Amino acid sequence: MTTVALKPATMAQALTRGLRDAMAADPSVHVLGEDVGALGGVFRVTDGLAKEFGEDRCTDTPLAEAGILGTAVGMAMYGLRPVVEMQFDAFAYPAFEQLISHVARMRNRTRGRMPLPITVRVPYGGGIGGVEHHSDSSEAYYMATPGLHVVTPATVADAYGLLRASIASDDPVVFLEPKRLYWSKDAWNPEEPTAVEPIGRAVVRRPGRSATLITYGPSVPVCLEAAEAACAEGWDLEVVDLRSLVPFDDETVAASVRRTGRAVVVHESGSYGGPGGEIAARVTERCFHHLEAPVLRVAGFDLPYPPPMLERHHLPGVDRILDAVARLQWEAGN
Amino acid sequence: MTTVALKPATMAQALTRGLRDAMAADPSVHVLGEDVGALGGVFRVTDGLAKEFGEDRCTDTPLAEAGILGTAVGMAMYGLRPVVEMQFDAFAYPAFEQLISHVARMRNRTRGRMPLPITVRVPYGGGIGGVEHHSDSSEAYYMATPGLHVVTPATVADAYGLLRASIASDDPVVFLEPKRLYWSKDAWNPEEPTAVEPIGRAVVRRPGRSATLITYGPSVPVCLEAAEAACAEGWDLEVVDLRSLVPFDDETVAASVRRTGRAVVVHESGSYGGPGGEIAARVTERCFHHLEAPVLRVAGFDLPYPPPMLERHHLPGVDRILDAVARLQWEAGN
Amino acid sequence: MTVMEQRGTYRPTPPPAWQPRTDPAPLLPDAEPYRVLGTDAAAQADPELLRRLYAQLVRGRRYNVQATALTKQGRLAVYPSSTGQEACEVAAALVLEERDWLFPSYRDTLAVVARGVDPVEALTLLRGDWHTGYDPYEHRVAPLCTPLATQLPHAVGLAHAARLKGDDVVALAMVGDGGTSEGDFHEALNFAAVWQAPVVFLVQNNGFAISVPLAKQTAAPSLAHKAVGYGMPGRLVDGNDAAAVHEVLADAVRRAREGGGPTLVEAVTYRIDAHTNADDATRYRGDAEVETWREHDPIQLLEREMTARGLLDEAARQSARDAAEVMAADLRTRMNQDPALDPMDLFSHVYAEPTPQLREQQALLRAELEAEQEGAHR
Amino acid sequence: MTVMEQRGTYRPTPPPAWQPRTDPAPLLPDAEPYRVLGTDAAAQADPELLRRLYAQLVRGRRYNVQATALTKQGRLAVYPSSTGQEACEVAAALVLEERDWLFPSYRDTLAVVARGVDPVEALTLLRGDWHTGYDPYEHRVAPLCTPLATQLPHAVGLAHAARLKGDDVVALAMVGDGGTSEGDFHEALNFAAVWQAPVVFLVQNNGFAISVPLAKQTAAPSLAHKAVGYGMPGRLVDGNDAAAVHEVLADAVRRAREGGGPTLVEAVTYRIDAHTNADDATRYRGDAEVETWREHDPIQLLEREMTARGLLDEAARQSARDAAEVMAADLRTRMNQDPALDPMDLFSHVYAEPTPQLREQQALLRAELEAEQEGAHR
Ligand SMILES: Cc1ncc(C[n+]2csc(CCOP(=O)(O)OP(=O)(O)O)c2C)c(N)n1
Ligand SMILES: Cc1ncc(C[n+]2csc(CCOP(=O)(O)OP(=O)(O)O)c2C)c(N)n1
Ligand SMILES: [Mg+2]
Ligand SMILES: [Mg+2]
Repeated sequence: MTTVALKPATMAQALTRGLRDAMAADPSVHVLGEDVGALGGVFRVTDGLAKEFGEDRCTDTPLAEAGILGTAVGMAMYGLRPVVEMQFDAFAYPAFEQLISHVARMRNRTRGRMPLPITVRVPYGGGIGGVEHHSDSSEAYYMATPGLHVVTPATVADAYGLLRASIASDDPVVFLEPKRLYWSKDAWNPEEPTAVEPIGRAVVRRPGRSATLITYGPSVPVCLEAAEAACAEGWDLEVVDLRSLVPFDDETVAASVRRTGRAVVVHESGSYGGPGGEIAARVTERCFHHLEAPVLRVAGFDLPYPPPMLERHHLPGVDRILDAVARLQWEAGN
Repeated sequence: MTTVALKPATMAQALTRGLRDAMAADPSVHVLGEDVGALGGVFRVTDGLAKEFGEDRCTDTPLAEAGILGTAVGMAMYGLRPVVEMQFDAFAYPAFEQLISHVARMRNRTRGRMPLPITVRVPYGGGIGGVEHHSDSSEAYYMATPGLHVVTPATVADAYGLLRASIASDDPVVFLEPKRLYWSKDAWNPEEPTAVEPIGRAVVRRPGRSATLITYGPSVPVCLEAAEAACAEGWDLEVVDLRSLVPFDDETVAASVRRTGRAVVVHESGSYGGPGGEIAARVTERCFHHLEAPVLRVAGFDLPYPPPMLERHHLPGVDRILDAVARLQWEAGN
Repeated sequence: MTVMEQRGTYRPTPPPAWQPRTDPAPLLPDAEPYRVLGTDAAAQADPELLRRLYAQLVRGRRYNVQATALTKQGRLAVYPSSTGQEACEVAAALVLEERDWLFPSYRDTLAVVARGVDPVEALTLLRGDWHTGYDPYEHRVAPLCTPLATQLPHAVGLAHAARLKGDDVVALAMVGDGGTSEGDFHEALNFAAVWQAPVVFLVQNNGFAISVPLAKQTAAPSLAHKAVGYGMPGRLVDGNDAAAVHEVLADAVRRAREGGGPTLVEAVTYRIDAHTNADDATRYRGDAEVETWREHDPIQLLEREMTARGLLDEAARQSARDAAEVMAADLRTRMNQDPALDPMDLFSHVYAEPTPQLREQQALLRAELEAEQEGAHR
Repeated sequence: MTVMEQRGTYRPTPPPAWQPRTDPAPLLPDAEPYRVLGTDAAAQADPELLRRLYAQLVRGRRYNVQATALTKQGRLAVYPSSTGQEACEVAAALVLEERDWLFPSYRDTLAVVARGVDPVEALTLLRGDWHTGYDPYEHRVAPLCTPLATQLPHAVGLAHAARLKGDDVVALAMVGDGGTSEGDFHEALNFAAVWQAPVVFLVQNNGFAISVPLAKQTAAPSLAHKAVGYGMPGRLVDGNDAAAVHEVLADAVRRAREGGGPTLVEAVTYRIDAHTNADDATRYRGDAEVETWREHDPIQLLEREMTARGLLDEAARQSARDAAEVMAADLRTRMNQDPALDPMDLFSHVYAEPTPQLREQQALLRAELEAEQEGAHR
């Protein structure tokens, strides 16, 4: 294999490469889902896998999400490492009973004797002009289910690294793929992919001193953009990309907020009962005396995801983030 | 009908009475679920309804939760007011797709033309020595689903009043019944039941000045007990029973916390991604400058619900609540 | 299979509960899809019905073509075409009485329109200004349903409710071959049969679920063979033969209306276009297969029959085409106008009354929009 | 049904895709449940097998009685008895090879024990000290499964994985009549048939799902009639006839092992006891029905046959009873000991490594327990 230089790759390409490398490295890795074979998935993430590894390794299943995840459980029981694709966020709901009652619990139910190394890939979130049921941010459900790891990449390199780590994990991982970042590009060397990221470490994407934006997945680029725009207001914003929602990297997040004294949690998911409440609460528990203002949340509204023509009003954008930053009681402190 | 004096009734009895009165008052109210007919439900809450109103009004369905809720959607479309029983918390999971994608959204999807007045009764929570899958606290899932109301009674009177209000609501309501309170008793006059409670109002169950315990459902009696025990420590605890998780009564809760300056959220549900995060975050947003300490959470651990012999270690009890109260930084303030 | 025999004093008893409740034989489908056009049965077909079917088929095809064109012009977010399947779409709509209900899947815009829903309102979902564009109660058409097979229990519940209320209403629910694999399909059919609900299930077996061919979807002799497992009749019909589909559905609707319970109809058809305009069908199927099916085109099948019977001349064809063009032109014109949208509507229909939480969010958006309008914002 | 005819130049074509893949006839069950005991077929039954079945039936009945007694003594949280269904339980266990896998439902403790799992470990779930008490890999027995029908896709996936790995392994999955109504039943059978997975589905139709009788569960001629809808054979057997159940399952296991794919077996039986010790069956069924079924008792059926064939005398009966008593006494003794429990185990098996969050919670509980032990706590 010849070494090639860094070149732009999309997140979708990095994911494909991650699947391919995992399958090549370990014959027990099997991909299954709707349209993952000849079509290569509706987002083309499984492109070429059926051809390279055969239909037994990359299998078009019947159209039944509980069946897909349920059979994956059985496959994992027998020592395989299934990587399941749910075609869209909302179409993972039929598989919730299998996910909650079995996938998340089998290790626990059997005192550790029957771990289930299953990766459930879920394209999620909006901003792609999808009609109803195609843009849900369902991470709150997964976070509230003990026994699952929940990770979501925001960069091309993380897409590869976190996916490899997820597949390598002996625990089930819900791997949330931000749909609107599938076509985002980054300089990346597909011949020498990034080292596998350990699951559970947040990363500071942009250092700053005024306040911390805590975010993940599709909202990371939005926060970075907001941070750039904030310079004009004299705010130097730090942006923390959580990458893993379970486990949660309290250390990195709390360290940042202790430094800045102010924080806004940003995500697309609905606000009420969404991830932001958990994050704000735990940050406050840990950083109470460092906080100049309550931790605020900028999130999707508490509604069913809107139709395409209205989604821009729903999604947290740069302005809404900066409005929240402005409410961080600047008069009160540093 | 002769008027009888107040006498002790169980929560289960009040619920039965609520269903009966609702069915008698409105012929469009239909009860359906597994074993709700001749058996009267595994908790006997539907006892006598099939006999009184016929099997068409109180129907034993085939054993399929998505089917039960899905057909209830159709019945509601045609003008009926279905009251669905999910036999246990964990057995509602197969119905999640119907709940999330249709029940919660039909009004929104149709611009208000097709409301779905469905009540989904879910016995929930632990403390009854149930084997696995019989003790889940699944309220976080419902709270994160816009379009649903989520209510849960803690007293016999509220069981009746909130159930009647739920059935009368033109919106879908997830009605969470705390299993371990089914047999709790209260002086109650079944011949003149409590006025129907509006959905969305919390209530102060015990006034106090030192700190607020924010709680709901099965944890309300535990918090009241903790508040009594706290007197010995010199703490005068206020106990707020939320009663409704959606909508949330910010006013009552924030007023209490502003008064006391300290708060602990108490629930059985797992902590991470559970209701407590949302509650702590929104209380903090509203009461930041009144708070002497961060809002703390006492909750179930982040594990699959434990086996019966270990559940007492998992459930928030009086001691664990008082330990949290002790951590409210008393040295720092009043 | 086993011969009974007395042995000493021991007389074997059959298991007491064993009573097969229904004779399975009449529930099984025929060996081949039922056809009318080009067969003796065609002579029985009502000319007036054939004319109505024809007009709607031509209009339906034109609708599919126009809607697909609108995706290219950016006027629709996406369109799942039913070209090749118009016979099923049209028959499903025409077979129902006004008081009946139609439960379409996401592919069935055509059936929705054929039932009388305004063509623009039927496309609201796919244009993206709202989810359901029409009032479901106006023409008794449930919202176009995207989560596969989830509309089937709705149809059962509605039909059951109507029967409980003493109303003479039938529900017809449409689903694809792929959708039959979902648990909701199973649960809906089972509830329908147990409750003897007046509902008709129409499976359009168009050979594919996106890229997945039928052979990867089921190993059953036919999808109609699933019916016996619920205790309802299964019928197999040539889905491109509008007269046959109409007849089989009409039988099923009549049966349901008379209290005979549900029927499962499998219509064998083919999706001529890609899954949607966004799909690339060449990745999973060859042109040759498509071509074979073009030879079995629903419009041509009906045209040939009607021509042979002297029910169709060039003038009649032309007038059907003209009517379709009028519809298409109107659709084009109206779809080329931007819909009037009020972002504040986002909050109007989550609950009967917005919660206090939603009111706060509404206020936030209102402030943002006002600031935006004042141009004062940042 | 339709006669083809040429009309002018128009020659109707059948829909191109139409090829029924399998002949439905062999997939349909017989009209009556298959029986062996008391019929000619009994003469073919292997005496050794009958003896093994008998010993296990007697032991199984005793186990049900003992476990039910333990609930009264507060040693078990709950016990769903399989009294009356022992023939199914035992046959399911005995028909498998060591390398095969059993997927029991929550009612199938007996099958689990008959397969070799320690009787106390099999009861851990119902005693309440942990969920699954045994190591699933030791005897290749999946955890007793409470969420109904959810174990069925597991069995399919495991069997499929074994086949992909080239292992000669069959999975047998057990489910109740009520469980067949769940979507997971449907999806599992469909996947199994499409993948031709080596799996056998055993439905114990015991007449009830808690209080709900079969007639409210399904309108099908039999549950075995569901098989044809997936393209697999459906077999109907007298579930109280241990020899018949064993034979039908053995056929299905052989078929699966030879690459013939899955089979659905419906065993017609009856739940003699209440749903569990906590249930009151008088609310929904009469004694008369139960009595009819007592006449068709699986142990008696086998005893009569074996006695008639001279395979069982009073000594043999007594020795079976004695062995069962030894098992019961051992079970009593061991179940009367309190299990050793460490609350800190709560945190050990949520993930391979506890998350930082769990570590914090673990520390909290440890501190509480220490304080409790020191008696110093409040
Ligand atoms: C529950 C669910 N899973 C997945 C999808 C994504 N999806 C949309 S259409 C489709 C294929 C449907 O095939 P079929 O039922 O045969 O209908 P057709 O498209 O052929 O009309 C899939 C997988 C969905 N809409 N709903
Ligand atoms: C998904 C799910 N829904 C409901 C229940 C509650 N439940 C436990 S057993 C039972 C009846 C089961 O009937 P059947 O499948 O016939 O098995 P049997 O009890 O007769 O062995 C029910 C409803 C459950 N365990 N799982
Ligand atoms: Mg299709
Ligand atoms: Mg049963």
